[in-house]
Amino acid sequence: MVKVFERPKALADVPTHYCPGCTHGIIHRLIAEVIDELGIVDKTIGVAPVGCAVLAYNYFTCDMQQAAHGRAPAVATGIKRVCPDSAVFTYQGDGDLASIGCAEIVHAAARSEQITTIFVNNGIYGMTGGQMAPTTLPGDKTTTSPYGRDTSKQGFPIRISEMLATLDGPAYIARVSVHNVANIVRARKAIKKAFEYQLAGKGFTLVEILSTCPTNWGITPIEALNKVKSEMLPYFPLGEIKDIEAGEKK
Amino acid sequence: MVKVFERPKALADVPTHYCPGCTHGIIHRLIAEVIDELGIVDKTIGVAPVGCAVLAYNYFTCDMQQAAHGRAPAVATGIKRVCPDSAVFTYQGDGDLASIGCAEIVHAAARSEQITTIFVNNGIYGMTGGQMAPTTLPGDKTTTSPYGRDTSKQGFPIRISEMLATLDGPAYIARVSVHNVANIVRARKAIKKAFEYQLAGKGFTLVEILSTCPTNWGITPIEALNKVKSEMLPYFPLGEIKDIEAGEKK
Amino acid sequence: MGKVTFTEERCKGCELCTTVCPVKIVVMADKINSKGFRPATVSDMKKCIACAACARICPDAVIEVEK
Amino acid sequence: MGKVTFTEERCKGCELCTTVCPVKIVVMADKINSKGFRPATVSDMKKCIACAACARICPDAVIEVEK
Amino acid sequence: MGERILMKGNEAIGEAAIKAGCRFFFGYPITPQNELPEYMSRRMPQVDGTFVQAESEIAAINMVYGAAGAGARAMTSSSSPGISLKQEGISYIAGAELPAVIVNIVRGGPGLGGIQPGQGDYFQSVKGGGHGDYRLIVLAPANLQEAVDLVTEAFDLADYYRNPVLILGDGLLGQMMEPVEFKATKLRELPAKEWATNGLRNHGGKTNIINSLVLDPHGLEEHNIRLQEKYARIVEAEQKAEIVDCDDAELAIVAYGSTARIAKTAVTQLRQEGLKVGLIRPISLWPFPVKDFEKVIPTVKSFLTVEMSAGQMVEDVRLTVNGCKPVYFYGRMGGIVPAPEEIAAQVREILGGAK
Amino acid sequence: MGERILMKGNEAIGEAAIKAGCRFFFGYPITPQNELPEYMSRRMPQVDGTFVQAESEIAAINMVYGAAGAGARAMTSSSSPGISLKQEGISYIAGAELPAVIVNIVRGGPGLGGIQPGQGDYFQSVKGGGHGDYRLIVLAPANLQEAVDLVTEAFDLADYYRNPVLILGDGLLGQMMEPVEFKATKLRELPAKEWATNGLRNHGGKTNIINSLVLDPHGLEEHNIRLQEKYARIVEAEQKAEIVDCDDAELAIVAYGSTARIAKTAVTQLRQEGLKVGLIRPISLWPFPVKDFEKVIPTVKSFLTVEMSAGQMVEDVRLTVNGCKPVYFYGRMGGIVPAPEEIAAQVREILGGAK
Amino acid sequence: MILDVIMAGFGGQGVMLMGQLLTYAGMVDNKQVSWMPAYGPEMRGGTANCTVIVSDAPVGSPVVSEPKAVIAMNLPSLDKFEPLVKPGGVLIYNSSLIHRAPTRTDVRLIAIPANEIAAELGNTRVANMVMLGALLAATEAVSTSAVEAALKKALPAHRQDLLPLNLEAIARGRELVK
Amino acid sequence: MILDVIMAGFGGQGVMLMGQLLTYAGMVDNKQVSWMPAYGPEMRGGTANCTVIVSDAPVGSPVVSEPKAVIAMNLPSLDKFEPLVKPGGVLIYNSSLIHRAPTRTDVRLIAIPANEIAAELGNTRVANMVMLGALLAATEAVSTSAVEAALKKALPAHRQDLLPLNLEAIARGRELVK
Ligand SMILES: Cc1ncc(C[n+]2csc(CCOP(=O)(O)OP(=O)(O)O)c2C)c(N)n1
Ligand SMILES: Cc1ncc(C[n+]2csc(CCOP(=O)(O)OP(=O)(O)O)c2C)c(N)n1
Ligand code: SF4
Ligand code: SF4
Ligand code: SF4
Ligand code: SF4
Ligand code: SF4
Ligand code: SF4
Ligand SMILES: [Mg+2]
Ligand SMILES: [Mg+2]
Repeated sequence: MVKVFERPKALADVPTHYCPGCTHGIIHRLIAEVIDELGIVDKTIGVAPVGCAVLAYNYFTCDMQQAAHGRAPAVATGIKRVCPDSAVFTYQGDGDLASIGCAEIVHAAARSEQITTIFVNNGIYGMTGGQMAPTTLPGDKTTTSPYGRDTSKQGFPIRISEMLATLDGPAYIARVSVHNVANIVRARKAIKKAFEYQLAGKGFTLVEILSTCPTNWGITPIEALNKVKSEMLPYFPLGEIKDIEAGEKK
Repeated sequence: MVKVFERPKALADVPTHYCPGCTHGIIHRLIAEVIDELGIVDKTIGVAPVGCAVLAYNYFTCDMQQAAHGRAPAVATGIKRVCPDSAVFTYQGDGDLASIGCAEIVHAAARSEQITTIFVNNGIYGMTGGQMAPTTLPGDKTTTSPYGRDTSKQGFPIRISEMLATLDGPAYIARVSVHNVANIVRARKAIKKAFEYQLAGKGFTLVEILSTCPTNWGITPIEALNKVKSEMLPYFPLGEIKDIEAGEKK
Repeated sequence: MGKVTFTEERCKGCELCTTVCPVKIVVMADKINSKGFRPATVSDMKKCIACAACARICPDAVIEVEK
Repeated sequence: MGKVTFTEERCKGCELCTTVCPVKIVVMADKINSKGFRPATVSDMKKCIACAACARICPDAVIEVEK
Repeated sequence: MGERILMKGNEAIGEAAIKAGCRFFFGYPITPQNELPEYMSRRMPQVDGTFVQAESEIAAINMVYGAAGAGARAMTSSSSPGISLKQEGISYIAGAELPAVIVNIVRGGPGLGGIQPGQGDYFQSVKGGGHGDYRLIVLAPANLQEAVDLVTEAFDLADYYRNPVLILGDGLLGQMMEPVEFKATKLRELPAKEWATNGLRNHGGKTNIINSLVLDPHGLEEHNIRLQEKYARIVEAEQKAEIVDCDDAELAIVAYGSTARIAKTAVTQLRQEGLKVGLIRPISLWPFPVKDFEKVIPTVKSFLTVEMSAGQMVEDVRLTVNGCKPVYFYGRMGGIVPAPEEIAAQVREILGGAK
Repeated sequence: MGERILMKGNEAIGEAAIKAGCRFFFGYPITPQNELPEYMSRRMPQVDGTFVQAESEIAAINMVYGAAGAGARAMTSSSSPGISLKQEGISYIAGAELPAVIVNIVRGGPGLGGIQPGQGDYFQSVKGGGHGDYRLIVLAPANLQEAVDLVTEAFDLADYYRNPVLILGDGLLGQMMEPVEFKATKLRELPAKEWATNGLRNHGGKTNIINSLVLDPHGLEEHNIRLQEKYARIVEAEQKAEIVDCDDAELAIVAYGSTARIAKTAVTQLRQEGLKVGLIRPISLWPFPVKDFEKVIPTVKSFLTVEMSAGQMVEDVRLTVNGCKPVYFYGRMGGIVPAPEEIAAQVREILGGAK
Repeated sequence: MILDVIMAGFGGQGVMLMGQLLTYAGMVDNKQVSWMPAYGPEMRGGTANCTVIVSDAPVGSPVVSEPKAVIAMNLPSLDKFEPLVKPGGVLIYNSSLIHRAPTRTDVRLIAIPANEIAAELGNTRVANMVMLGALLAATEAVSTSAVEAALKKALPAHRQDLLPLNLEAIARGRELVK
Repeated sequence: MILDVIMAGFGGQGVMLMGQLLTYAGMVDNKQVSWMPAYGPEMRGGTANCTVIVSDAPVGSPVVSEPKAVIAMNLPSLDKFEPLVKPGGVLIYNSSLIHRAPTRTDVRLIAIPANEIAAELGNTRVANMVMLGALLAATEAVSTSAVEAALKKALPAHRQDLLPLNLEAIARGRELVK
């Protein structure tokens, strides 16, 4: 018998602390698969955020740094400038990247920093117990939008990928999802392309991944995948939003 | 004889510290003219940035706050939430708004904070003596891009107006210029529209104004206006970039 | 014919794998693992077509697939 | 016929006003004000059409225009 | 009011702020203070107040600057790393002399550290984590009732002196539940906010300016001298401490906040053993309660400072005792809360050694 | 090397860093340190180094974290408000034990303050403006030659102890020109950076992790204990001070940085008048040069601390003198640089009063 | 000190609420009380616990290292907290879910088949109340009327009909200890 | 102390460079030297000034409140710095641009028509060198050869042809004082 599917080597052989059914786990595995496939584990340096993925430094077998909340792109800039031949990636949640770290991601993108950002958009602050994120959908209840996100006081969700795509710096920006197997396969392709572009020195790359937080959404993992499909997708359309090899797409 | 043109009342009757020919002065006057015309000096609160316009609090006759570098939109948020019936504006340079204050402006826009931002884009850090700004044109020499801005290391200029226009929050975003009289008149109209939208509660408004820095550009004021026209306009196209009353334009 | 192996102790019982099997053989077991979760298992291995859908959606890399 | 008045002490001699006058009567004076700048002035007021272009471009609100 | 309500610390602080008339809260999530912004997000809309989840702690403190400058009672809260981010803003608020209340529910540091209770931010709070010569009034409640009372007091002090006030709590205080009572207190006449930038129409047409920039060094020195004079008035008038059983004490434990309530248990145990031990509990960390120390220094033979840190407040104790008596230190770090027994053991060792 | 070159302070610091092997500079403009990033933007490309103008001081310090974590000699600089913004990042760097050099060219505060020289950031520098129990090694040069020498030393100390080092200058030091000489010095064997995250291929395949999070409080306490042990080693080994004319001194002026060079002129003047006055100039502000003080405390009768602040280092002087001798203070603020005559006058008054 | 107790169990077993009820009851009885949760980022999915103190004197530390009583709703909780009970104290464990016997000999051991009794009462969610009943019987820390008052307060307006069920559960727990 | 001097003028008059030259010359002469600019956000358009110290002993404060010498290149500078000159010191002012006489009687006053002399030499930009020459003659702070060395160093490679002109200007300044 041959192995059709096995745990990637770049994923450390330890259990994770993620809640049951949390798609952070899928995304971790996809990154590890890409690192394995490209054979770059010995020259990859990952940057863990502050967020549920803060312990990501325990889950990848490449070198890792843990960054201050929102500052992963700056930390990655420091690393990449020192190690220009490495593959440097940041792994960031929507609170981390779109809220407190907004300036850092915009400027890493504008500088066309040669890094890959994996942006895990689950529309909530998972780690701190379910507060509103910049990407929380209008009307959604969270612990800091207890009456539902009121856009007149609490603003509108930010579409980070579209926003960054207005810049000249990024080489590749895609929004993908992991709510079913077909999309997981597509997500993996996007991550791979992002790493390949980085290795080819094409510029800044970012893959936004729609993800779940069953715990703080207060629903089951299966229901959570359905919510991604039925509620998040309409607001956050999937696709390659910028690809310098292909011109702008939508 | 009748007065065809006189110093607006909202502009304090004091000399400014701006260099000869610096268009910060024109922009100040336009804001004051709009405040006069709308008759709102007694309910306007302005926020001065850190930048050459730091002393703006001395130049307007309305109430003023001086904000930490880049944080004017947050300060304005605080003011506006306390005084919802007032007209609150921030006056910010490109270093202040597009660099250190990038998160604050994105989020004020996303929240659709009911304020008006006057964004003075002169492509340089005027106050600190001519360092590179996020809007410095590729190839331009500044004291921190002494060999000319190298986009491969120092990134690409950010088009703030286009970037913010991807958000659902803003009601009005326009880019204008003050390099000649016709454009000065247009700039005034845009500022007025922004204030009117704010007063009508339509949402966040921003007017980006291309401006000069003869001192740090190292050219005469007249040459500086020409540089705006010939070099900045191609990179920063003028127009109403977002107007919720009219749909998106370009 | 395929063969799937579960690292049962790592399973968190999220049930996602049960939703994607084209031949509907991934089910929840009738036991609790040492972490207190009800792990997933395969009801009828012979039917497995080794498509790896279950493995791909598992957030905890619990599943290995052979053919 | 228009009339333009310069608050001469506020003029910084930037010369911007001299570039916009449709009748080309705004010129730099042959003196230095107390701030050390050469102020602008009007060479032939009779020609002024009170268009206020000079006033509009002046960064220092030096110019008032009457008609 | 008058009723005792069982509340979580973070929520009790929030409710106390609302009772004190605070209608503007700007915050950002961070453990272990999350229940405070969460509570405000529920309560503020009910009282016509404003809750804004800012994009960051920096934005939050600058929103407080704007709101306080416009004349409102405004507040923000965070925990250690988030408070570090606010340092520039705090220095601005102090420089511009704005009244505001800041809550720090301290966790273990440095860096990302941990999320269990800590007291490692004492230096940052009382010496100035930000730049320049400024002072925060720093109040450290030891239980929830005191937290509630001090929040009220904090808003009054802030308005009275036009100075930011920091409530220094910790994860223990933030997370625990205790009964509290919301009392209506009024200690001072507060000046009208004639300086507020809320539009000329609201203050007689004179332009108001909120600012901390003074380019002329002589002007800036004068501004600083005025600030220092104000700080001297605060030092004179606002020292607060609790002294327990110090009259005949051979040794006084010095502790603040959660550590102090544990130390109190230790004192009770030690007294039962017949050891003459007292407690000095600074309530105002700045101004440091020097006057209270002066009362006990003549009679107490030694001091043991206990902190959940490597030793920070102990410096102020040493400065106050100024070499007259030995000052010992016992600290736990990383989120470890010392047990009463541990503290008692330290005391026994010192007293044993002293005999 | 060996040649004396006339340079501006900010530029001399930059060149010294480059000579020390620093190839990564991340900065953001702010007066009065602008010439430092500007110099780096010119020089780094010439030496195959990297200059990045970060989007903010926060980004800059976090770039330093990343670069230092990857094993490079990295540096950032700013002035007071910008340094306040870096406090979270500094706490992280200290917590993750990364070697890095940070330069603060202090100006007048608080808030936006002014841009003339100040020393109001002493507390922030030595007590920890960030959260948690951590320490920076803080070095305060009094002239440009010393600035150059201390920058070299700073990089070595940082690497040796895996600890951030802060160079505390001020606008005077940053803006003035003096001749400097770049000497090749090598005081210590430095350990290899086996912990650097520069890719497994560069360090034998074991995963390296740069981190300051320890969720288990016992683990975090252990981490803190290790840090404190390191700090104790630094306190033991790295105190630096200059003592001038203290042998027979009735009064010793205590001053650091620019103020110390002015105080030195005052000492010369006073000695000419026949007054027995000396100077203690702390060079390492943390660790505070307690050992040097101990040498003079037995004989010197009183101390006068002079600072461009409302009185910050004077607390460490008091802690060191511990009540044995009177400690006086004289300070100017807002960017005013005290003149030697002013300082001399203070001394005369004290000595007159003492007689 | 009248009582300090650690209550522990799975996330959904209602240990936090049980603790708050006891705390509130103590308050009704005019005692000094405190409730302290164990908090952490890993609380989800894992076990939850809280510490309650009911006392005559002001509460010192709201966390205790040697509680007089422990309620263990599941095995991990028993494993973790059994060693901590103060000698002479009481350890109450949920024998419906815990199939190993505690090994301590210096404390009072009380096995309560809480889930089964709750199921008998028709609602497995009141297992925590059964345990609380046992604790009340074993320690007499607070009065019955205070618990009733606390329960009334804790139940939202539209759930007041659950009051009898909860009181019944507490009573059943009590009985098993007498 | 050999000399402390404040040099002041309009932005374009080269006072900063003049100060640096003197400083460099002092260094060549193996003196202790320092140069300190007045810096501020308003420097543009306004006046510029710097303080130079040449000394035998290490330089204390690089800023001085009572300089031994002042060079005033324009009227605002004279207005600002005339009062500061130390009694017995020297005040050198540019009589080409300054048409009022200084009022101090306790210092040596030297009027230098710097712009006119520079114009005579064919380049108004060397007015600063004329003033420097006057200062050197009045104070003898540094040697002529040191100034020459400093000038060589200061002029960029493609401007070394300006050396004679600058030396000439200095010489003319010197002459006016002798
Ligand atoms: C400076 C700072 N502010 C706030 C926090 C608290 N904090 C930790 S994680 C987090 C947000 C996590 O949300 P997100 O980035 O969306 O990640 P998720 O957990 O949802 O994956 C916050 C605010 C912190 N650690 N540091
Ligand atoms: C936190 C902080 N960082 C840096 C500075 C220094 N600083 C003052 S103004 C300025 C930039 C000014 O540029 P811009 O915003 O473009 O305004 P301009 O002067 O060009 O109008 C900077 C970096 C500061 N005062 N505070
Ligand atoms: S809290 Fe949400 S995002 Fe975090 S691990 Fe749990 S499910 Fe995932
Ligand atoms: S420095 Fe530039 S932006 Fe600033 S006032 Fe002068 S010309 Fe204007
Ligand atoms: S590999 Fe495919 S067929 Fe086999 S169990 Fe998994 S999902 Fe079902
Ligand atoms: S998807 Fe994985 S973790 Fe979830 S039930 Fe299936 S095997 Fe278990
Ligand atoms: S008003 Fe018009 S015509 Fe008259 S001087 Fe000005 S620009 Fe010329
Ligand atoms: S535009 Fe104004 S400041 Fe400029 S020269 Fe004309 S009048 Fe003077
Ligand atoms: Mg999230
Ligand atoms: Mg600018």
